[in-house]
Amino acid sequence: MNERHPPRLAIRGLSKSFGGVHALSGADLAVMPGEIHGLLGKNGSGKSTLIKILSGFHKPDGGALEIDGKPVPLPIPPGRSERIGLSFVHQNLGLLPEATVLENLIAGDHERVASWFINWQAEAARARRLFAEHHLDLDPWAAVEELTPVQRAQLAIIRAADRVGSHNEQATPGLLVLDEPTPFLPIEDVRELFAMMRRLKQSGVSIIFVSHDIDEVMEITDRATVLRDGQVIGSFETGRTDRSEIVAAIVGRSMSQARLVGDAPSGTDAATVVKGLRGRFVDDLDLRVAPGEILGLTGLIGSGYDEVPYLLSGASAAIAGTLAINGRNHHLRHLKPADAIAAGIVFIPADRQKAGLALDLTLAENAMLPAIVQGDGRLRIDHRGNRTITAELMRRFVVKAQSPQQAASELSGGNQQKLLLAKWLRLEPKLILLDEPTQGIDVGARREIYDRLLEACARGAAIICATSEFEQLEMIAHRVLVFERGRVKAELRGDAVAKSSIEAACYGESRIHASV
Amino acid sequence: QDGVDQARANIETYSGIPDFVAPGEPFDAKSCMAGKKIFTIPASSSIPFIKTISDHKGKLAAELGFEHMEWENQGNPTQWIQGIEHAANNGYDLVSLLAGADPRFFEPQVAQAQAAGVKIVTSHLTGLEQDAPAGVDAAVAIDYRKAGELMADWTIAQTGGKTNALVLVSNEALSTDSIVSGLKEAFDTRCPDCKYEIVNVPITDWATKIQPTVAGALQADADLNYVIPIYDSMSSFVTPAIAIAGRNDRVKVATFNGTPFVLDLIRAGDVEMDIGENLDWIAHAMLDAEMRLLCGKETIRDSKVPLRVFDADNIGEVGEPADAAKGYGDAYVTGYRKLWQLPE
Amino acid sequence: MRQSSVGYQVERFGLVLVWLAVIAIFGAMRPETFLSWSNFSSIFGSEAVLVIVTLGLIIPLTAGDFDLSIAQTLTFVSMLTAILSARLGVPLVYIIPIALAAGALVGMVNGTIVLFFRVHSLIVTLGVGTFLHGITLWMSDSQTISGVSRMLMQYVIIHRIFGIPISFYYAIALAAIIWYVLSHTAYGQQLLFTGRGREVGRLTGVAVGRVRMIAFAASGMMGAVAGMLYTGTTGSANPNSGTTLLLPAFAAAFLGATCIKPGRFNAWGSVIAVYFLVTGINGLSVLGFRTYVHDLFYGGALVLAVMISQLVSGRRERTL
Amino acid sequence: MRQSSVGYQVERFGLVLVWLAVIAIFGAMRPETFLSWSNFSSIFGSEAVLVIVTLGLIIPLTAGDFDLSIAQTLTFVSMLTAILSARLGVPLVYIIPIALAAGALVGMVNGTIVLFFRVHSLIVTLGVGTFLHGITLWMSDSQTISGVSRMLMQYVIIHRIFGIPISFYYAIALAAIIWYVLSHTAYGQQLLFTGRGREVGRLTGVAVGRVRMIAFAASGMMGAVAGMLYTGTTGSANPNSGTTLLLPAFAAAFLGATCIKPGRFNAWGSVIAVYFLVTGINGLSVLGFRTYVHDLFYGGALVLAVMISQLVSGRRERTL
Ligand SMILES: Nc1ncnc2c1ncn2[C@@H]1O[C@H](COP(=O)(O)OP(=O)(O)OP(=O)(O)O)[C@@H](O)[C@H]1O
Ligand SMILES: Nc1ncnc2c1ncn2[C@@H]1O[C@H](COP(=O)(O)OP(=O)(O)OP(=O)(O)O)[C@@H](O)[C@H]1O
Ligand SMILES: [Mg+2]
Ligand SMILES: [Mg+2]
Repeated sequence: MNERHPPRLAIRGLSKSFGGVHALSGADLAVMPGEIHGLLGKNGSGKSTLIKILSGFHKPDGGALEIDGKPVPLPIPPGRSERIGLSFVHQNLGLLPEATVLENLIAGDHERVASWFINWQAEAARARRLFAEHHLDLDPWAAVEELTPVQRAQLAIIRAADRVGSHNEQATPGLLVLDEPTPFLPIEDVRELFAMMRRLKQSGVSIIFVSHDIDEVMEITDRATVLRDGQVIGSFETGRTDRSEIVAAIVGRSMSQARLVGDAPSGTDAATVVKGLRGRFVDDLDLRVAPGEILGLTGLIGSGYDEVPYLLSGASAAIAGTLAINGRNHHLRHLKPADAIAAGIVFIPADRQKAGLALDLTLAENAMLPAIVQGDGRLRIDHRGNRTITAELMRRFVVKAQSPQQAASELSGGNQQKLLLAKWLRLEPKLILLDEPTQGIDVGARREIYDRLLEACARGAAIICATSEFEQLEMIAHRVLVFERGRVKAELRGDAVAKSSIEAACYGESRIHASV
Repeated sequence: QDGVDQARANIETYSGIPDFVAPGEPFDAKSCMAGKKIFTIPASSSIPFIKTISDHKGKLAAELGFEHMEWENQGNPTQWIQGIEHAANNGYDLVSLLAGADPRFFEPQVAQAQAAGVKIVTSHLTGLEQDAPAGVDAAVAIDYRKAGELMADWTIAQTGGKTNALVLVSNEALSTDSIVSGLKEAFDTRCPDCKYEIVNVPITDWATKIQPTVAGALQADADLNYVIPIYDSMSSFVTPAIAIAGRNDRVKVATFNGTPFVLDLIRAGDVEMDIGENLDWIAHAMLDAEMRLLCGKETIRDSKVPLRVFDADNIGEVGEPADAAKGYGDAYVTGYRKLWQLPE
Repeated sequence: MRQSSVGYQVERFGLVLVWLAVIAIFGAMRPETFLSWSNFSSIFGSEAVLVIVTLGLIIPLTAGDFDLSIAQTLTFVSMLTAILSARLGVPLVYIIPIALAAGALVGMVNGTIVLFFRVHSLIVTLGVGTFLHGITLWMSDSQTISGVSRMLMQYVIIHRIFGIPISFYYAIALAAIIWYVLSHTAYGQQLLFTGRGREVGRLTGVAVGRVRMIAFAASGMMGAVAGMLYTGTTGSANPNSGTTLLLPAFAAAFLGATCIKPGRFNAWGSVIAVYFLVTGINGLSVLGFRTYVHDLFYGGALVLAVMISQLVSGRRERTL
Repeated sequence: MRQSSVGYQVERFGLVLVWLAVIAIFGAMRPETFLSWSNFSSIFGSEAVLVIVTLGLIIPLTAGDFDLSIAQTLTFVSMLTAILSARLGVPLVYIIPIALAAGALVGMVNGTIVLFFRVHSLIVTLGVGTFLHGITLWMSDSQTISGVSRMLMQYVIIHRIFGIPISFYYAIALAAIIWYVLSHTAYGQQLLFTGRGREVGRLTGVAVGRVRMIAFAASGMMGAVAGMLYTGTTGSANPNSGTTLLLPAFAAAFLGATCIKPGRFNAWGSVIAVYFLVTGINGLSVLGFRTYVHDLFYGGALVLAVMISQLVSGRRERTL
C-alpha cells in the first residue's frame, strides 16, 4: 500500500434517503490502491446503498466522489461506472436466470463488446478460456437458471473480475466491489475466491468486500469500515483490531459468541420421526428430532442437506419416505405444503424475496396469510384485528417498520427475515424447518433470530435447521448431521458441536462417528 | 300538407308486393355461360344479408350449369385481395364484389386482375346515380336514393310533417352518399320544416358509439320523435338506448335493409318500419347483370331490385321468424327464368 | 402508504374528483339536459354490461392472468340465451343455470390449458376466445337473433328502480360481491398472493392452481352474466357483440386500479372508471359533438387520469 | 437447454413442421389451386403488413411492454400517406420520412408517458391508440381515401420478384434486421435484460429507460412502415384498417415465441407464426369452408400449437 498515492476511491459526505429513511447520511470512505477494504454493518445500515450509488443505480442526495484523486461528478450515469474503473458483484448477483451464461457474462460489457456486432462464437471461446483459467466447469450456452447457486456466484464474480481494470479510461488497475458474494459459497470456494482476490490485489486492484461474516473480513481485508444507520462508525486496520471491537462497532454493543444451548432434551416421547426419505439429492434418510431439540443439517454444497427442509414441508415432492409427527404418519410423496402446515410443520425458505414474502403486499397481509389459508376469516377477514396482531408481532420480533400497512418491499432484508419468522412462529408449530435462516443477516439481528428460535424450542417445538454456517450451528444446534452425497456422514452432539469439528467432519476423509 | 300527402302516396306505392320489371332483353343464359366461371367476393361471409345473396347466386349458377365460387372471408380487405388474386390465378372470367367489398380498398389488384382478362363488377354497392368506383368494369346498382327517400317519407307521413329525427349514417360505405341524398331531397322538397340531424358512426364503432350517441341525442332534444339508422343492423344498438331512456312511446325507429332480425323487431314493436329488399331477388338480379356482361350484352346499371316497406300491418307476410326472401311474391322467379330462356 | 395522509386520500379519490369535475363542466355547459336525473339514469343504465365484463376481468388479473376470452364468452352466452329463448322457447329459469354453466365451462377450459400445459394465459384465452367465436357463428349461422322472451328484457331494462334500469343494480350488486370477496375473504387474499407472490402463496399452503382455476371459472361466469344482460338489453343477440367491449373493459380495469385501492385491481375502482368514461362520452353526445371526439376524449381521459393519479402518488413505481 | 438434443430441435422447428403438415393436408385436398405458386405468392404478398405489425410488437414485448397502439399507428400513418399523396400530391420521397417521423413520435409519446409517469404500458398505449384513432377519423372525415400515387403501389405490390409482390421482401428484410438487432447487438441484449429482469438490467448498467423508449419508438416506426405498406397494398386508406390486425399480431407474436428460439419473442418465429396461421385460413377459403371454420381453425391451431410445443419441451414453466 503506497500511502503517498491518492486513494483509489474517496467518498465524502455521501447521503441518500428513501422516503423518510436515511439509508446513508454523510458517509466517508477511502480505499487505497491495492487495498482490500471490508465494509461491515448491520442489515439496513447502508452498505448496498453506497455500492449502488457507485454503480449509478441510485442517485445520491449529496456527497462527493474522487477516483485516483480526480473528482467524478455524481450521479454516475448508468453503464458509465466501468469506464471509471469500477466493477461490481451486486448483492443479488445481478444475473438474469432466463438468459444463458454467455449472455450474462457479456451483459453490460459496453467497453469490449461492439455495439453492432456480437460474435457469439468468439465470445463463447473467450468465455471458455476465462472459465478454464479459474477452473470452472461452466457451459457458456447453459441457461443461468440451470446453474447451482454456487455456479451463479462464481459467474458473477468472474464477470466482475474480468472487467475490473481492463475497462477504465484512467488506465489504473481499478476497483472491484463485492457485495456479500460469500453466503452462497462453500468454504473451498470462499478460499478460491480469496485466492483470486489476493491475485487481483497483487496486480494493484482495489477491492471493497461486503460481508456479514466477520471472520472472513478479518482474514482477507487490510482495512474495514463499519457503517451503522447510514453513518460511518469507524475504519479499522483489521490486522491490528480485535474481533470483538469490530462486532461492538457493528451492533453498538458487545456481543457474546458462546454456545446458546445445552444438552439435547432427553424426552424421546412425541418425537418427529422421518423414515426412508428420498429426494433428488437425499438418499434413504432416517432421522428423528425431539421436542425442544434443534437439529442442524450441514455439509458441503451439493451434499443434499439443504433439500431436507423442502422435502419435509411439501415444498418439493419427495420420491419416497414417511414422516411421523404427533402420532400421525404422512407419506412425503403426497405431502402438500397445506398438509404440512396443518400437521404443525412450518418451513422458512432461504429466498425471502421470492418464496418468503410477497414484497408488494403489506406486512399485515404477509404475516396473516398462514392463518387465512387455514381458514381464519374465510368469509370475513378482520383487517383491523389483523393489523393489531401484526403490530404486536412486530414488537415481539423487533421488526423495524413504520406500520403494518407498509409494503414488505420497504423493509430491509433483516427486518424482512424477522417478519418472516414472526409469520410462521405465530402458528406455534411443532416442527420448524429452516433453510439458511440468517443468510445476509447482520450480527445483531442474527442474535434476535436465535433468541426467537430458542423460545420456540422452550415451548416444545422441534427445529431442523439446514445451514452452511458452522458457527451458527455451534451456537444453536443440539445435534448436527453432516451430509455427503445425500447420506449422513457424521453425527455430532454435545461438545462435538463446534465450528472446528464440523469443519473437520465436512472435509474429513473418513466417516467420523463422534462420541455419544 | 302537399308534402305529407305526397309522402303518404310514396309509402303506399312501396307497401305492396312489388312487380317484376325485366332489366333487359331475354338471352340464352345456359349456352352463353357454358364454360364460364364467376367468382363472388362478399364483403363478409359472416354478415348474413350478404352471405345469403352469395349462397343463392351459387344455387342459381349450379342450375344454369356454370362454375361459381364464393370466397369465404371475414370482411378483411387482406382476404378480399387474396380472393381477387385467387380468381385471377385460377381462370375466372368475372369477379363480383358483393355488397360492400369496396374496390377502392384495393385498386391495384383490380387493375392487375383486369389486365389478366378478368372482368370486375361491383354488385349491390352503389346507388343508381353513382359511377362505378375504382375503374371496375361495371357497377350493378340499387336504388339507394329511393330507400333514403322512403325513410324520410315514412317519418313525414307518420308525424304529419313534424319529423324531428336523428339520422345515423356510416360515411365510409359508398351507398351512404346515395341514401343520404335521397333522404335530404325528400325532406327538402316535402317537408322543409322537418328537423333532422345526421351523425356519422363508422361501421367498426357501431357497437360502442351508437348507443351513447342516441342516448345523448335523446337527452339533448326532448322532442325527438324518430331515429333513422340508415342500415338496419344498427338497430341492435338504437333500440336499447331508447328503452333505457324510457322513450319507447315517443321515439320510433325507421330503417332500411330488411334484415330478418330487424323484421322480427317490427313484430316485437321495437322498430316501426324497415324497408326491405328480397335477397333472393338480389341474387337473381346480380347474376343476371353479371351474365349479361360476360355474354357481351348491354351493361346493366339499374338492377331493378324493388324495395318494400314493412311495418306492423304487413309484417305477417315475412314469416316467423322472418325469412329474407319472403314477403315479395314470387313473380320474379318466373320472370328471370323466362329472361334466361330456361324451360317452363 | 400512510393511510391517513391527505395525499393518499387524494390518490384514492382522485378519479372520483376528476369524474365530478367532468360532470361539473358538462353540467355548466348544458345544465337542463345534462344534469337531469333522466340523463344520469340513462348513463347508469346503459353500461351495466361493460361494468360486469370489467369486474370479470379483474378476478384473473388479480391472480396474474389475462382473460381475453371473456368478450367471446359474453357473445357466446348472449347467443345461447337468444337461441334458447327465441328459437326453442326455453323458459328463463332454465336458461340462467345453463348460461352460467356454459360460462364456467369456458373458464375451466382456459384454466385447464393454462395450468396443465403451463402456457401464458394471454395466448390461451385469445385462442379459446377465437374458437368460441367460431362456435357462436356456427350456432347462429352468423345471424342476429331477436325475438327473445319479453320476460328477460323485463328483468334487465324495462323494470326500473328510481328510474334506473334494473341491470344497473345487478352490476352494483356484483361489484359489491367482488369487492367483498377480494378484500374480505380468505379467497381474495389467496388470489392476491397468487398474483403477487405465487411461490410465497404456494409455500404457505395456498392451492395456487385451484385459486387460478376458480378465477378463470369466475371470470367465465361473469362473462355469462354479461352475455345474458346483453341479450336482455338489446332484445337480440348478434355474433359480434362482445368483441368491442374487450379493450374498454381492460382500460377500465387498469384505470380502476389507480383509485380507491391504488395499485390493486379493485371492484369499486372499476365501476368508477367505467362510469367516468361513460359520463364523458354521454356529455359529448348531449352537446352534439362529432363521434371522433368520443375517441379523443376516451383516449385522452384515460391517459390523463392515470398520469394525474401517478403525479399525486409521487410517480411511484408500480408492479401493476 | 441442450442445444444439440433432438427434443430441443423438434421444439425449435415444431411450428414449421405443423405448418408443413397443414400445407400437405390442404395440398392433398386441392392440389391444383392450393399448391400453386400463384396461391403462395398471394399469401406471402398480402400478409406482409401483418408480419410487420407482429415484428413491431415483439420489440417492446421483449422489453416487457405492450404496445396496443401499433394498430392505430398503422391506421393513422396509412391515412396520412393517403392524404398527403392523393389530396396534397406530396411526392413519395417526402412522405416516407414524414410517415416514419409520425410513427416514431407516437412511440415516443407512449414511451414518455410510460416512463416519466410510470404507468403500465397496457393502459397508456390503449389510451394513446384510441386518441390517435380519433385524430384519424377527424383527419379523414371517416372516409376511405383512395387515389394514392401509382408510384407507391409500384414499390409495394405491383413490382414482383419471383412472382411475389415486393412488400413480402420488405417484411423479410425487416425480420432479418430485427433478428440481427435482437440477437447480435448490444441493444438486443439490453432489451432482453430490460424485459426479463429490469432490476438486473439496471445493475448491469443498462439505461433501462432509454432502452424502453427506443423500443416504443421502434415499434411506432414499424407501425408506420406497416401503414405505408397498407396504403400501398390497397391503394387507399380507410379509418379502420388497423383495428382487426391487433389481436392476430399478438397471437402471432406469442405463437412465434414457441419456436426457433423457444421462450423468447423472436423475429423468424413471428414470421413463421403469421404465415402458418394465414396459410390455414387461405386453405380454408380455397376449399370454400364457411367462415366460422376459419375461427375454429385459428383459435384451435393457436391453442394446439402452444400446447404441443409445451408437451415437447416437457411442460416447462415459462416466464413468457
Ligand atoms: N422501498 C422502500 N421504501 C421505503 N423505505 C424503504 C424501502 N426499501 C427499504 N426501505 C428502508 O430503508 C432501510 C434500509 O434497507 P435495505 O434493504 O437497504 O437494508 P439492508 O441494509 O440491505 O438490510 P438487510 O441486511 O436487512 O437487507 C430500511 O429501514 C427500510 O425500511
Ligand atoms: N430502493 C430503496 N428504496 C427505499 N429504501 C431503500 C432502498 N434501497 C435501500 N433502502 C434502504 O436504505 C437502507 C440502507 O440499505 P442498504 O441496502 O444499503 O443496506 P446494507 O447495509 O446493504 O444491508 P445488507 O447488509 O442487508 O445488505 C436500508 O434501510 C434500506 O431499507
Ligand atoms: Mg446490502
Ligand atoms: Mg439488504
